[in-house]
Amino acid sequence: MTQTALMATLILAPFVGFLINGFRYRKHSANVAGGIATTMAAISFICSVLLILDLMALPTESRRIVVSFFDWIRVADLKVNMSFVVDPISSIMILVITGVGSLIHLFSIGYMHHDKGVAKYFAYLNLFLFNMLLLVLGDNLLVMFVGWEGVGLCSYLLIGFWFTDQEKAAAGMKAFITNRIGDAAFILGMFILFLTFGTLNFHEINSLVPSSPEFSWLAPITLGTLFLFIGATGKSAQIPLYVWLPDAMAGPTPVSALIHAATMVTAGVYMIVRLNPLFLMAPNTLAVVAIIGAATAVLAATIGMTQWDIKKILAYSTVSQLGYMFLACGVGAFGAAMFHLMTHAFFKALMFLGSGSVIHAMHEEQDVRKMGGLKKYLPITHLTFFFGWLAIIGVPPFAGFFSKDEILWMSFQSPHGHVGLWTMGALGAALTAFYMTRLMCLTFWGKSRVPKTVHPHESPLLMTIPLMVLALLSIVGGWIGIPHVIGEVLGHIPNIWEHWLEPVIVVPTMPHAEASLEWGLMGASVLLAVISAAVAYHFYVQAPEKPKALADKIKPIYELILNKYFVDEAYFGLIINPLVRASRNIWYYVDVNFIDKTTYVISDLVRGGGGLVRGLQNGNIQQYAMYISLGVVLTLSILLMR
Amino acid sequence: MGQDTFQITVNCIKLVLVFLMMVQAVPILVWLERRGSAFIQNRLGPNRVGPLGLMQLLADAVKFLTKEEFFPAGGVKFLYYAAPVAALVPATLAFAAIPMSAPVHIDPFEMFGKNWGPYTFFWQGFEINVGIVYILGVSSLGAYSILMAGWGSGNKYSLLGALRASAQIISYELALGLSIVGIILLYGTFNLGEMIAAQQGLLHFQFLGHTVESTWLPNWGIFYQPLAAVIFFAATFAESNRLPFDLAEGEAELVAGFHVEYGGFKMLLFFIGEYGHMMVAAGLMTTFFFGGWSIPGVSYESVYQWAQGAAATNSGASLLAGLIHFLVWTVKFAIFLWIFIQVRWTLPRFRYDQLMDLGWKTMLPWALGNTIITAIVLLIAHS
Amino acid sequence: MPNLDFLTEVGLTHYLILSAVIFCIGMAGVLLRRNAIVILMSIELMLNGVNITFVAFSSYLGKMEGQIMVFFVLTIAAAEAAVGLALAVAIFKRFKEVNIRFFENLKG
Amino acid sequence: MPLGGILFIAVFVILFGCLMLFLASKAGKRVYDPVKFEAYECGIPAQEKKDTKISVKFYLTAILFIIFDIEIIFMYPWATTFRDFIQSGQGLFVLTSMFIFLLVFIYGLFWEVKSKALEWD
Amino acid sequence: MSTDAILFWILAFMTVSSALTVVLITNPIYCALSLALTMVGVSALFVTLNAYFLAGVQMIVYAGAVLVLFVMVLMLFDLKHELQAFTRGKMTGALKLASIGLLAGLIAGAILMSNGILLTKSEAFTSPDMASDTTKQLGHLIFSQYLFGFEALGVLLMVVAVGAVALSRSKGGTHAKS
Repeated sequence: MTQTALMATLILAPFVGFLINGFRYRKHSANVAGGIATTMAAISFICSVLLILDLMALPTESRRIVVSFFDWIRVADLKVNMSFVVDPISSIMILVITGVGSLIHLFSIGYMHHDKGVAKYFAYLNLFLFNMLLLVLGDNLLVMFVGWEGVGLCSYLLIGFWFTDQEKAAAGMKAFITNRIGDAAFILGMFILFLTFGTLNFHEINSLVPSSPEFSWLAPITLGTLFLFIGATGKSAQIPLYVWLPDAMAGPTPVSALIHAATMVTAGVYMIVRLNPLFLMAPNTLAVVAIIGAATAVLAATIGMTQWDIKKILAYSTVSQLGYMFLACGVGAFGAAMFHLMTHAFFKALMFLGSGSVIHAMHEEQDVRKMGGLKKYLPITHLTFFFGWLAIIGVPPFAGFFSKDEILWMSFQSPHGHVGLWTMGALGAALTAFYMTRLMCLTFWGKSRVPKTVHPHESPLLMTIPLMVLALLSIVGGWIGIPHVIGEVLGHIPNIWEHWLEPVIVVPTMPHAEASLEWGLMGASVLLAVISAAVAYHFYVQAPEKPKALADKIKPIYELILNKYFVDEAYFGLIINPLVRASRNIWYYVDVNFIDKTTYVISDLVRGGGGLVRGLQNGNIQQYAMYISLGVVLTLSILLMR
Repeated sequence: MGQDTFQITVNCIKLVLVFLMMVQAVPILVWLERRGSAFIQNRLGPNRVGPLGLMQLLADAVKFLTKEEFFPAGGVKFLYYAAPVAALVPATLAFAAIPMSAPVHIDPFEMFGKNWGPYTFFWQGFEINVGIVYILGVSSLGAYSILMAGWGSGNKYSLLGALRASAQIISYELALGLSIVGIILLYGTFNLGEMIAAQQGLLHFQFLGHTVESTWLPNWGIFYQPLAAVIFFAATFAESNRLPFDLAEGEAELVAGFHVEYGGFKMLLFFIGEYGHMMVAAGLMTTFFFGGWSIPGVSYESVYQWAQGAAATNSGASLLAGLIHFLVWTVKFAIFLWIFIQVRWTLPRFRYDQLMDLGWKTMLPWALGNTIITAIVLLIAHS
Repeated sequence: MPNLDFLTEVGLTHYLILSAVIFCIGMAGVLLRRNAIVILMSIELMLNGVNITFVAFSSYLGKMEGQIMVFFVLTIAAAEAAVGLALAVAIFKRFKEVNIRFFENLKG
Repeated sequence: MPLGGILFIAVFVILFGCLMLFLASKAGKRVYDPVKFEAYECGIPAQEKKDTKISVKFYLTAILFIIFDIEIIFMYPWATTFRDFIQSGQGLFVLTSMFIFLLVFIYGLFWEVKSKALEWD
Repeated sequence: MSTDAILFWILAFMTVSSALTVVLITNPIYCALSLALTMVGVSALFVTLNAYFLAGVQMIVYAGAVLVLFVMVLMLFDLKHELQAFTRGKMTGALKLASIGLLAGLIAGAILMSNGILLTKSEAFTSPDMASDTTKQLGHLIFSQYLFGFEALGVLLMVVAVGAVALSRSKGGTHAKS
């Protein structure tokens, strides 16, 4: 098969699945609908593997497969091709999207088995995959934006999937509107970049980037990247636009795993990595990215510590981990960002699916206070979740350790880094270890607080197989990016990851550092994590009354955190309500009193004029035909007289 | 029509002869039908007038002629009288386009002090490039005479019978037309003469580069398109309103369908029209599926060579060969006519809904399937 | 002896004039007849007038496009007749009326 | 051009038919009887003339016939040229385009069957 | 006078007179039958123009299908001939007639004015033996250049089939029976 055909199949297979399931949306069979959707996702996965094999066969410098299907827009200077590119960055993304996506599709068959709208569900899921592939593979900003909007739409549809529940429908709308704010900024960023470079193609933009960084805040590249970053904060749930993600947990759990943990929310990180030469030339933007990333990582982690809803905890954890990725971008460690993106996709998808399995077992119960001791009921789920836990808190040699350590090390050592950033990162890591351990303890360990009416049971094989695969990936996924210092010790294991990304990612020139320093920082972060995990274990298993006492002691702070720093309320009070009031005033004075009245005058005039000639339109077809023939006569005679 | 007076004259005479042949075949068929039905039903049939009742034909004709002329009170005069005449035209026009034998080549000769020729005369009313389409088009005019008769009689049985008959005819025209698509695919032409030419010799065809050849089977269309043949033949039964499809005249319900109010010669004209359709169908069956005038196992050339020995001139040989082939054609043709008659006395009548179901839901899909399969096989065999 | 060439030499012009005549007859039918079904028939007349033009040009210019056009026009005309008659029948079944002026009452 | 022949035989047949009718009208004897000229009604006196309620089915059948007839006629040029197309290597393309057409046709037929438009009871 | 010319004049007379009958006669059934005759005439005219296949199609579709439909409808609904064939209205009637007359005059004028051009062109392009395989050419063109039109017509026909059935079965619209 040619690459064009492979690419077309890769992108269109989910779309075909969407069409098939979309047209049979009234059907109830989860096996059929899910079978179709999963097959399509798997086809995509196979195609992406084949494409990547093709890509690997190319020499390192020219690892880039571009497939152009047709000219999409051709207006004046704006030339946009519907073309797609597979290079080292997007190759990782498509692997993650289609691979993890397929697993989640498989899991969904079991999870959504009793739902009425299962065909619709799988149709949306396939549509999401299609749009995500557009986003990732698009070789210019506009195609990416199509996918960007498409995934937003699918996210909205899937969050509000059970739209008969008012709250869930509202959560969908919240996600959509919050994303729109980011998208508007994205469009503005795109305009600025187009004005600056005259193209929207990534490759061209990256090759046109000036060689020296610009330091003004108002310089075009800085402005453009800033706007793009605002767009990214919308999609990737960063301060200040992170509020939608926790609410997005209203959707089915596999959706949370796929869209709100593994793939869509990483789109912002991906976009920045794609444009990394551009961002590197805008140090101001990088600083903003790093600070916002670090702040989000810590802030979300603190909120995560106080939540009682298993999915909300994971959601805040996601926000926090995304913060890490942005931190990495901000310090110029784009490779590390991509690395963390991938490992995070593995272990977070695993944890979400695991929580889905738990929720499934608990008959839709999501409150961790009503769980506990589930280890003996859900052995497989527990074991896989356990590996995910080890990965996220950064215990070597699990996947999370390598990626997180890389980020922390870079934030310390990179020319764009800072000690403060490292401190915040390390703090975030400690907090992560704490709340994740808390989650483990409350859910799986300790005494059972399960109500008598609920009888937990292990999920079917269809759901546990994806869990096992993801658990395996969470264990070994990090081994492709082993840092040099460890690699040296273990016997010259190369860092495959950096090597792979080398042609497309600018690696910042690092000041020389002692290996001992790196070992020390690594040890410190692991130690911090282990300590806080131990504290959490003590709090929630050995002495379950302690947390409450502690919370009472620092009641104001605890309340603040429990209520998520009142961010939602602040948004309402400061932005939404004034906006509504102002709009109402504008509506009354401008619309009703001015525009409407003007139109009435015009419409009266038109109506009067119409009254004069309405006699002609009397419904008599023959008269109409006569008008036509008279018109023809007139035209003909004019033509003949000429 | 021709380049000169001789050709025009011959062609006109030929046309009239074809028409007369059609008209004359009707009494014979009526006799055959009556004797045949008697034979099938184990009785004697007409056997008093002349030897074997053969003179019955003449007696019938006289009787028809001397029947009382009458016009129903509620009728429409023009339509009432025009209908039987209109029934004749489509059948004749269609029948005249059917090739009955090999073309006759006449060498130049001298007559009335002028040089004439050379000529080629087709053994048919006229040779038409788009034969099938022409025949379909002309015979689709048959519905008019029925509708005219039904309306012109001013009788509700007539009208009902006419509507039924025309609905039935057009329903089966679909299956008919669609089964022909397979035949056209097979021969790649509309021309009936070329179709017959394509059926000469022994069964042989190309398949995926191999030549498949039979040692004794003739190269007839029936071996390539058996399904089309069945559908086509069944549809022609319905087209000519014969049992088991003679719903239009179902005696028990409609007394006699659209020609209740007709008697005497007008009735006879309808008969001629109906038998004409039958003959067109038999002729087309022969042409499409059974090699037309060709003799299985004997090529035209060998017949012609034999005729050259028997006749003095080339023209005479050509004429003689034509005659022999015409006889062969007549035999094939007569067999099909006999099948028509035998079916009529063998099968019971359909119910109207069964009839429509058969046309729309059975024959049309089968014909469609036949077309598709033929096309696919052609594509595979020739590429 | 008057020049009778136009009688004996039939060319493209003859066909065009014939088609114009048929077209105008059909047009008159559309404009003047009362019966909706007859009006539909007159429309068929007009279409046939045009078809003659197409075929005449096709054969005199040696191009097949004209015939393709006629083929398509035939199809569309048949489709139009089917739908038009279905409408007329629907109205007739309800109101027992085929006068074209009656159809005015159906507006709104 | 066989047109002359067609016209000739058509006119001939019409004349022949008229002659037959004329002969028959002259040959037969005529006895006037008003009952004889009434419409045939199985012996009972004719009631309302022909204002019979007739099923719309007939008309529906005719409409469907037109449409399917045209679809079939579209296959004729295809059928004659299909071999040429195969020879020029475009066979598969033409076959596919015909299949798309046929698919629509089959869908139409299927719909008619499903919607019971072809049901006679 | 060639046979072609004789045929043309016979057919032209037949076509025009039957077309006139369609428009002028009061009984709609005669109109339909007369229209069928017109169609047969037009089909014969196609033959004189060497368009054999189209002539056949014209017969099958128009004379054999469309007009049968018309006749059937007229018979089904027992539309007796009307006392008044034309719509009322002296003013509009005059205007309509005038427009038709003008149209006819203008078209004829246009054709006659361009006489010279067309005749020379036609003689240059007319080929007597193009009749041999017009059908094949037709097929080739439909399946190469006009493929889309062909497929679109397929869809159109399907839609018409569905629409006509739906229309003829509808039990009535939104308005009360008046």
